[in-house]
Amino acid sequence: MPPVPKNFLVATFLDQNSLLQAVRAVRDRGFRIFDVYAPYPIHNLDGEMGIRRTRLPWVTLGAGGAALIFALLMQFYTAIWDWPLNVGGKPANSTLAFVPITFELTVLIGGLSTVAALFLRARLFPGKRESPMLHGVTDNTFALVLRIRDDSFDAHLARLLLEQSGVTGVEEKAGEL
Amino acid sequence: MTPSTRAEGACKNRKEELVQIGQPDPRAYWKSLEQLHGGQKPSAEFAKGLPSAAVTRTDDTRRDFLSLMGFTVAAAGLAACRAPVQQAIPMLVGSDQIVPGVSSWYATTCGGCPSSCSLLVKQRDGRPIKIEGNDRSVLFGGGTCATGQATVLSLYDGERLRGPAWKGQSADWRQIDRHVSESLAAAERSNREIVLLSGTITSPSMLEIVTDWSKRYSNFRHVVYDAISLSAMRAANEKSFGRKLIPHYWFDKARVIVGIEADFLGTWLSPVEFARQYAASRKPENGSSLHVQFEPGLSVTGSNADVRVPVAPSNLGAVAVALLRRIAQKAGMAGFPEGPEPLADSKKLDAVSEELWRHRGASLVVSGVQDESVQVVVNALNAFLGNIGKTVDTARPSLQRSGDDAAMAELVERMNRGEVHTLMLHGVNPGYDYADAGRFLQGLEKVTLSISFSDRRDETSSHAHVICPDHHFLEAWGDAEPVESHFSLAQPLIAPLFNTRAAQESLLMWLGNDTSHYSYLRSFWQKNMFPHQKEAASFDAFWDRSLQDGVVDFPAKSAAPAASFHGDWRAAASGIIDRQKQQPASREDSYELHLYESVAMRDGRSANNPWLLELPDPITKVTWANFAAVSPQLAQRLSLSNGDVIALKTENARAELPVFIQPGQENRTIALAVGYGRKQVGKAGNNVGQNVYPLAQVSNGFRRLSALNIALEKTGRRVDLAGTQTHFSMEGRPIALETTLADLSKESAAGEEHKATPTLWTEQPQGEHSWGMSIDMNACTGCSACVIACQAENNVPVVGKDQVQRVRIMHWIRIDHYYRGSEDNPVSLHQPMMCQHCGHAPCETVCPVLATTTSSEGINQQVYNRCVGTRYCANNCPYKVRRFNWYNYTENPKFDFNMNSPLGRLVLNPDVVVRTRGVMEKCSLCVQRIQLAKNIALQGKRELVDGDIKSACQQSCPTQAIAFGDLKDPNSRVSQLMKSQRYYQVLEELGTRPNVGYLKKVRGSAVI
Amino acid sequence: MGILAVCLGGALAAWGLSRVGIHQGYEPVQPIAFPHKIHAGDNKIPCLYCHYAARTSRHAGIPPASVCMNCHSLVEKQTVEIEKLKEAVQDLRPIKWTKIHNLPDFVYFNHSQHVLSGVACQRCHGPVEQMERVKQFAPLTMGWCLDCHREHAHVPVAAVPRAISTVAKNFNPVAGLDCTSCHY
Amino acid sequence: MSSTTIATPNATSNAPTGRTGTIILPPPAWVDGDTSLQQITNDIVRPMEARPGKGWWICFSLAFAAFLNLGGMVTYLIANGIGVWGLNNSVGWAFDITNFVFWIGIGHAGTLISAILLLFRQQWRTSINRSAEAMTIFAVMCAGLFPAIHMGRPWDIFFMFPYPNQRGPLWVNFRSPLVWDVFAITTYLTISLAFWYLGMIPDLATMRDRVTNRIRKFVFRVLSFGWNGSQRTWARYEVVSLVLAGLATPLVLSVHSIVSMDFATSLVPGWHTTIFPPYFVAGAIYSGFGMVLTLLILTRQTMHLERFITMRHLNMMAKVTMLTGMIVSYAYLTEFFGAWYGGNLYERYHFINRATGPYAWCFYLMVLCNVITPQVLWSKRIRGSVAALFVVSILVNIGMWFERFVIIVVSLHRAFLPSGWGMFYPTLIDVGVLVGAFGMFFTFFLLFIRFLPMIAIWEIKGVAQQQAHTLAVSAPDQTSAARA
Repeated sequence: MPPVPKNFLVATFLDQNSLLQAVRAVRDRGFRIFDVYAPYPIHNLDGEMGIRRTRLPWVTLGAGGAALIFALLMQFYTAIWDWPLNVGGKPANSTLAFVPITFELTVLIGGLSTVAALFLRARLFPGKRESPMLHGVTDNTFALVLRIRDDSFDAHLARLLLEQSGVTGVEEKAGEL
Repeated sequence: MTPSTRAEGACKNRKEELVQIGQPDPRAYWKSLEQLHGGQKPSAEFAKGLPSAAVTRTDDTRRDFLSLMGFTVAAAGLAACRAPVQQAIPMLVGSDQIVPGVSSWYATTCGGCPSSCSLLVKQRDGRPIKIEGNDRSVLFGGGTCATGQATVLSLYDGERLRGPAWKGQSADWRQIDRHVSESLAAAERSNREIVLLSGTITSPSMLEIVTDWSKRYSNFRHVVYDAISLSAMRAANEKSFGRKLIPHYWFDKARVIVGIEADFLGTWLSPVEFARQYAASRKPENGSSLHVQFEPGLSVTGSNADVRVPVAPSNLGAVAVALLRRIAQKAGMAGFPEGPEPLADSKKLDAVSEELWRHRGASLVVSGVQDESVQVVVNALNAFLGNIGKTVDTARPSLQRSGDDAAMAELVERMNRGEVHTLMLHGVNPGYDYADAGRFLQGLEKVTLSISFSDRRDETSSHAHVICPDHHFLEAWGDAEPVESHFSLAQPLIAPLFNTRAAQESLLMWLGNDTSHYSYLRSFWQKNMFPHQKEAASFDAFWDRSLQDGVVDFPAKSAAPAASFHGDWRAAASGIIDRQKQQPASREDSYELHLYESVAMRDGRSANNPWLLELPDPITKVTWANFAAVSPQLAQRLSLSNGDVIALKTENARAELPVFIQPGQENRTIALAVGYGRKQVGKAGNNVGQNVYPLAQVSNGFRRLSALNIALEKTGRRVDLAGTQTHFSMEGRPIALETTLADLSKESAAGEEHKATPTLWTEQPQGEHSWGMSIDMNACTGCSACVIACQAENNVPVVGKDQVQRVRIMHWIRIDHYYRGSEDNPVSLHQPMMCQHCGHAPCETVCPVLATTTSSEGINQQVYNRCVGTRYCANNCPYKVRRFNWYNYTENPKFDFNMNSPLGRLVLNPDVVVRTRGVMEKCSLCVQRIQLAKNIALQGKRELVDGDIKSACQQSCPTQAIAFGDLKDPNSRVSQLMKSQRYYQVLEELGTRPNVGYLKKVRGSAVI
Repeated sequence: MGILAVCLGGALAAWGLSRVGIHQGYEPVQPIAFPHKIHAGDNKIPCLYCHYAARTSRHAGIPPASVCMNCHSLVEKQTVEIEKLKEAVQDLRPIKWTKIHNLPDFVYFNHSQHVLSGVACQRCHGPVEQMERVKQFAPLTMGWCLDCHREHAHVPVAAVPRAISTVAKNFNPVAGLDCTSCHY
Repeated sequence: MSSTTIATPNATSNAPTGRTGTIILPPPAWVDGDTSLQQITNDIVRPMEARPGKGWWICFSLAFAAFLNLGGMVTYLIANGIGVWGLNNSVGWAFDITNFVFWIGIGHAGTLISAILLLFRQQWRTSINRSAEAMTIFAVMCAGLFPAIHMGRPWDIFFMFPYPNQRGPLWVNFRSPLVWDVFAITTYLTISLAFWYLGMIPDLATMRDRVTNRIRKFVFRVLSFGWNGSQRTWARYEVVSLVLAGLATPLVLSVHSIVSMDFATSLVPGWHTTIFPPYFVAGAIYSGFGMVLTLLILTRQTMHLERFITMRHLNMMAKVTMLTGMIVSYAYLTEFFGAWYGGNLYERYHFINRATGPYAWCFYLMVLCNVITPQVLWSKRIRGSVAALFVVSILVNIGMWFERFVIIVVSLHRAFLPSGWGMFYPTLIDVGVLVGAFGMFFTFFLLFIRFLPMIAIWEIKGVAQQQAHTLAVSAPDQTSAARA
C-alpha cells in the first residue's frame, strides 16, 4: 500500500485565545485557512478567518414566500374556486380566516427549508462519519487546519507560526475533511 | 330477504337466518305479506333499512383503511382486494303491490288505547314503520299522540309470545281449540259462568261477537274493566240523563273551559281529539277562549290553562259545588245546600262563574273525578249553563270508555266464590293494575279455565291456563266506533310476525264459527254499515272506499234532541258538602295522594316500549321512572330534595318513590303516575318505577285516582331521576316569549313585521326553495307526540336511563318547559326545540371537515359519514340541539333496546341512515321527506306545492302547532305565519338567522 | 437510487390508497350466466322492461323470475342456463344474484329520480347491452357522481339519450349539489 | 435583572471591556465552579454515562406505569366510544380539551426560552434551553394526543387535512379554528423539533466522540450528522439558529392565539371574547415556566447539576413566572369587567355563575393558584428557596389546569338556553387519561435526561469561556462575590 500523501496540517490548541492568535498569525502571512474546528462557535473568528456572511436567510425568505403564496392559493382554490360551500352563510372568500393557516405554513416551510438548506450546504447528513484527524474538537480542543495543496505551501513557515502561538501539537495528516 | 349491507360473519349469518321463512327459529320473522303468502321473496336492496345499516358499512370503510395502514409498496396490490360479496335476491313472482323501496300507506285504527284514533300507517317493503294520523278523520284530524306513535315499535317487541301456550307450555292452535271447546262444553253443563273480561271495546264487530256469545251461552257475561275508568261518570250520567254514557265533548265550541282534574290534553278520554278542538278554541286570532283548571298536580292540561288553581283531591268536589252554587243562583235555582267555600280566594270562583255564565251555551265544565256526586254536580253545571247539546254531546256519546268498576268488583267476588268457570281476559291486566290485584289473582286460581289473549306473559296472563296471543293491531283486521256513528276501519299492515291469532277469530272459533275474522268483519259491515249509506252502489265499492279512507261517518243513529238533565243535583251537592264536613281535620303529617296517567306510560299497557320509557314527561322532563311530585313548600318543610326516596302508606299499601319537587303542586298532595313498576312486561320495562295502583282508594264502588290520609316518611335512600331538563327557569332571558291578547291587538294596529337581523355578509346563492318551519307556542300543548314521531321517522336511538342521567338523550326534538312566576303556582310555557336551521349557523363555521353546511334550500345539513366527531358544533350551538353518538347505539348489548335485536331493527326507516358512534346528528327537517316529495312531484311531472311535504313532527301534531314549508313561496302556510305579529326567532340577536321561527304564546285576558 | 425507490414507493402507495373502496371493473360470476348482450343488445329489450322498479323506486331492482318467464315460457330455445332459471321457478327457490354496483349505506341513491330526469342507464352502468357478463363500469366514487351533478347543476340533462320517453318535454330537473341530495 | 446588569457587555462583542472607562459591574456568572471545557463536558454528560440512580428509577417506574395506563385508557376509549368520558350534550368538551390547552401551554415556555430569549440575548437561557425545548416537544406531543383521541372517530383523522381526494374533491373548512389548530400544532411541533434537534447536533457529536460502546457510537454517529465543529458550519449554524428563533417567536405567539381562537371565535358566553389571544399566551408562558421550574428543580436536585442550573437561573424564572402570573390575573379581571360593562345578559350570567355556580370551587382554586400564589414571588427569600419555588411551580401547574377547566366546562355547562344546561362529572377514564398524559410526558422527559445531553454543552462552553474571559479582564476580584 503506497503511503497516503499527508494533505492537511492540523494544529491543535487548548484555549480560544491561542487559537485566535494563531489564526491571525497565519492569515497575516498569507496562508489560507482551510477551516477551524472548535467545540463552540467563536464569535469573532469569522472575520479573522475571512468567512463571508452566509446567504442561508435568503433560503428562508424564498421558501417562506413560496409557502405563503402556496397557502393562500390553496385556500383560495379550495374554498372559493373548487367547491364553494355555504358555511354558516359566510362569504366563500373569508380571507381573514385564511390568515392563520397562511402564517403557519409560511413558518413551517420557511423553517424546514432553512434547516434543510443548512444540512445541504454544510454537507451534514445522518450517518456521515467523523474525521479521525480532529480528535477532541467536540470536547475541549480547538483545531486550525491548513491544507497542504502543492509545493507553494510553505509547511515549515506554517509550523513555525503556529508553534509560536501556543499550539499543543502540529501534525501533518492525511484524510478527508 | 337480502343482506344488502356489506355484512360479514355473524352479522350476515343472522340475516341469513332471517331469510328462512317458516322455520321454527324464533328469530325468523316475516318481512312482508308476500313472504308469508305464496313463498315470494320481495326483492333485494333494502339498503339502509335492514338491521345494521350504515354502521357496518362505515366499519367496512374503516376496515379497508386499517388493513392498509400496514402497507408498504404492496398497497397497490391491496387496493384490488374486494369488499365481501353482497347478494341480491329478487322475488320469484313479482307483485304489483310491492315495489322494493317504495312506501305505501294504509289506513287503520290505533290500538294503543281505547281512544281508537284513525291512522295512516307507512309500510315499506312489507313492514309498517311509521304511524301517522289519518287526516280524513273528522274526529282526530290527522294528529296522533305519543303512545300512538310508539305503537309501531310494540309490534316489533321481542317479548311478544311466539305462539299460544297451554299451561305454560307452547302448544298449537288446534290443541288449544280442542281443550277450550271441551272446557266450554263443561262450563255450559255446569251452572258456573263464562266471563269475558275485557277492556273497553270500541269495535262494533267485536261487540257483535260478544253478543253472539251471550246468545250461544246463557251463562255468558261480559265485564268491561278499565284500569283508568270513567265508571263514576257513566253512573252519574245514567242518573242525570237516563243513559249510561260518556258524552262527547266539543272543546272547540267552548269559549270558557273549566277543567276539574281532567287532563284532557294529555291522557283523558280522547286527548288527540280534544287537543285539536282545544287548539281551535284557543286561536288568538279569534280571541282565545278562557281555560280555568282546578287540579292537584300540574298536568299537561293545567300547564296550558289561563288560570290554574291547585286544589287537593278531597276538595275538588267542593270546588264543583261552589261553582254550581253560584251558577244556580244566577240561573235562579233555589234550595242550594249551604257549605263552606273551598278556596281561600273565593273571588276567583266568582269570576270563573261569572265568565261561565256570560258564555252560557258556549262553555264547558269537565271533570275526571271518579265520584258520582261530583259528576252529577258537573252535569248540573253544564245543564244550567245550557251546554248540553252544544259543547256536551249526549246524543252522539263517546264510546271510548265503558269500564264498569262495580261489575269488575262483583266479578272478583264471584271468582273468589268459585262461581266463574271460564274466564277470558282480553286487553286487561288486572293482575297488575287492579286495586286489589292479589284478590283478583286469588280468584283466578279458582277459575276452572282462564284464557288470556295477552301478547306476552304479563302479571295476569302468566297465571292463566291458556294464553292465546292476539295480533298486534297492525297485524289485524278490525273496526272501531270511538264516538257513536263515527267508524274507523283497521287493516293489517304486515302478516303476523308470530304464530298469533286475532282474539276475535279465537272467540268465533270457540263459538263453533270457523269463518275468518276478516270475512266476519266484512259481513258485519255489509249487514250493518252498508245499508246506511247511499254513495256506493255495491258493497265491494263501499268496502274498498271505506278501507282506503279508513273512516266512515254516519249521521247520529237517533236524531233525539239533547238529553235533558234530571239529576238530583241538590242531593249530590249536599252529599259532597257532608262528606267534606265529615272529613277529619287534616293532620299535619297526613297527606293526600293524586294518581294520574303519565303521557308516556298511560295506564301501563305499553310499559315495554323503550321509546315511551324514554319519552320525557311533558311537565317534569323525567324519563324512565315515576316519582312522587311534591310541592316546593312541602319539600322545604320536610327538607326533601329531588331524588330522596319517600315511603307513602295507605291503610293497605305502601310505595317508595323518589321525590320530584314540582312547582304548582298542591301543597298537601303528592302526585304519582300510574303505569310504572311492572314486573312482567319485558326487559326494557320491568321494574321501571313503582306500581302505585294499589294506593288508589275505592269509594262508593268506584276506584278513585286519589287517596286521603296518607302517611309519608323518609327512607334516607336516594334514587337519581333521569331528567332531560333540569333547569326550568328562563333566567330572564328572552327565549320563549309570550304576549297578551290585549297587547296583540295593540301591536296589530302598529303592524310591524318581523325583520331578519342585519348582516355584513352578502347573501349566499339560494336554490329554488327555502325550507322553513314555524312553531306556534300558543297551540303547542306539550303533548310530546312529535318527539316520538321524530324518533320513529329518523331512527333516533334509545339510550337508557343511565345515559339520560348523563345528559345524553338523543331526541332530535325536545319540548322545553319553562316556568314563570311563583313556585307555588307558576305559569308554564312549552317550547319545542330542534335544530333551528340557521342561515348563519354557528355550528357550520367551526366544523373542520365541512360535515355541516347550509344547503341551497336553507337546510343545515349534517353529513354523518363526513363527521369526525369533534363536537365543536354542539358546543357552539346556542340552542344545544345537536346530538352526539357517544356510543354505538345499534347492535350494542350495552344498549339492549329495540336497535339491539334484529326484530326491533325492523322498525328502522330505510330512508334514513342509522348513525354510527362518534358522529353528530340532529334534526334534518326530515330531508328524506323533502326528497321524496320532490321525487313524487317529478314522477307526477308537476311542481311542488305547499303541503306536499310534512315533517314527521308536524304530521303528528294534533294541534297543528308546527308548520313547515317553502319560505320562498309567499302563499305557503309557513310564509303566512312568518308575517304574524307573534312571529319571532329564538336568540335571533345572536345573528344566527334561523329558518325556524316561533309564534309567541298568548295569555288570555286577565279577567281572573 | 434510494430516493427514486422512495418516490416510486410513495407514488404507488398513494395510488393504492386512492383506490381503496373502489371496485371499478368488478365482474363476478353470477348463478345464472345471464347475457345482457343478447337481451338488451341483440334483442333490444328496453332496460326498464325488466328493471321496471327503476321508474318508481330508489332501487332499480332485479326482475322477479316471473318477469323472465314472461318470455321464456314462450321462447322455445333451451340452454343450460335457462334450465337453471326454470328449475328455480319450479322449486320456488329464489335466485341469489351477486350484487355488482354497491354504494355505501350512507349514500342515498334514487334510481327513479335519475331515470325520470333523463339520465341514461349507460351513463353509470356503461354499455351493458354489449356486456356478456356485467361488470362495474364506473368507479362510483363521490367525485364521479359530482362530475355529472356539476355538469347538470344548472343545465338539465338533455344531451344524453332519454332512458324514458314519458318525461315531460318542458320539465327539466337539474342535479342537486347539496350534501343532503345524497346524504341523510 | 437590571440590578445585576447595568451594562453587561454584549455577548458577541470582543471589545475589551473597561477600555472606554465606563464603570462596569461584573456580569452575572451563569456557570459556577470550574469552567474548563473538559470539566463542563464531563459534568454534563455524567448522568448519561453513570447508571441511573434510585430516584430516577422510582420516577421512571411511576411515569411509565401512568404511560401504560394511558395506553390502556386510550385503547378502551377508542374501542368503546367517547361515552366512556363524562362528556354530554351540554358539555361537549371537558378534560380532553382542558388537557390539550394545558399541554400546549406548557410547551410555550420552551420556545420562549429557546427562541425569544435567544433573540433578546439572555445568556441565562443556555443552561435550561435544551431541557425546556425537550419539555416543549413532549408537551406538544401530549397536547397533540388529545385532539386526536377526543374525536368521535379518530380513525378518520385524515379528513382534517386538505389532501386531494375522490369526494369531489371535498376539502376542509379553512374557517374552522380546529383546522387552524391542526396546522398550528403540526407547525409548532415540527419547528420545535427541528430547533431542538439542530441545537443538539454538536452535543450529539460530542457524545459520539466520547462513547466507546459500538452500538452507542453508531447511534450517535447517525444522529450527529457527521458534525465536526467546523467554524464555517458554526457560522451558518448560528445564523440558522437565529432565523429559526425569529420564526419560532411569532409562531409561539400564534399557536396559543390560535388555540384561544377555538374559544374566542365561538359564541359561547365565556368563550366569545377578544382578549383571549394575549390572555392565553400569557397564561401559556406562565404555566410553561411553572412546569420548567418543576422539571429543573427536580433534575437539578436529582442529577446534581447545581453548577449549571444555579439559584440565579431559578430566580430569573421565578420573576418571569410572577410577571406572567400578573398578566393572567389582569386578564381575569378584564373578563369580569368586560362582562359587567358589556351588559350582555348571557355573558353576565356566565361570570356570576363562574364565581357562584356549582363549579365555583374550581374558579376559586384557579384564583388562589394563579392570582395569589405568584404574589409570594415578590419576596427575594422565596425566590431563593428551592423548596418554596417547587411548591409554587406545582401550584401554578394546578392553577393553570383549572383555568382551562373553568373556561371550557363552566362556559359550556350553562350556555344560552337553560333547558340545555347540564353538569359535567369526570369518569375514571377522564382522570386516567389526565394522569396518563402526565405519565407520557414524564416518561419521555426522564428518558431524555438519561439518554441525551440535557444541557446544551456547547452553549455552556461558550458562555463559560466568555464568563471566564470577562471576569478576568474586568474585575477578577469580584468573581467570588458574584458567586456568593
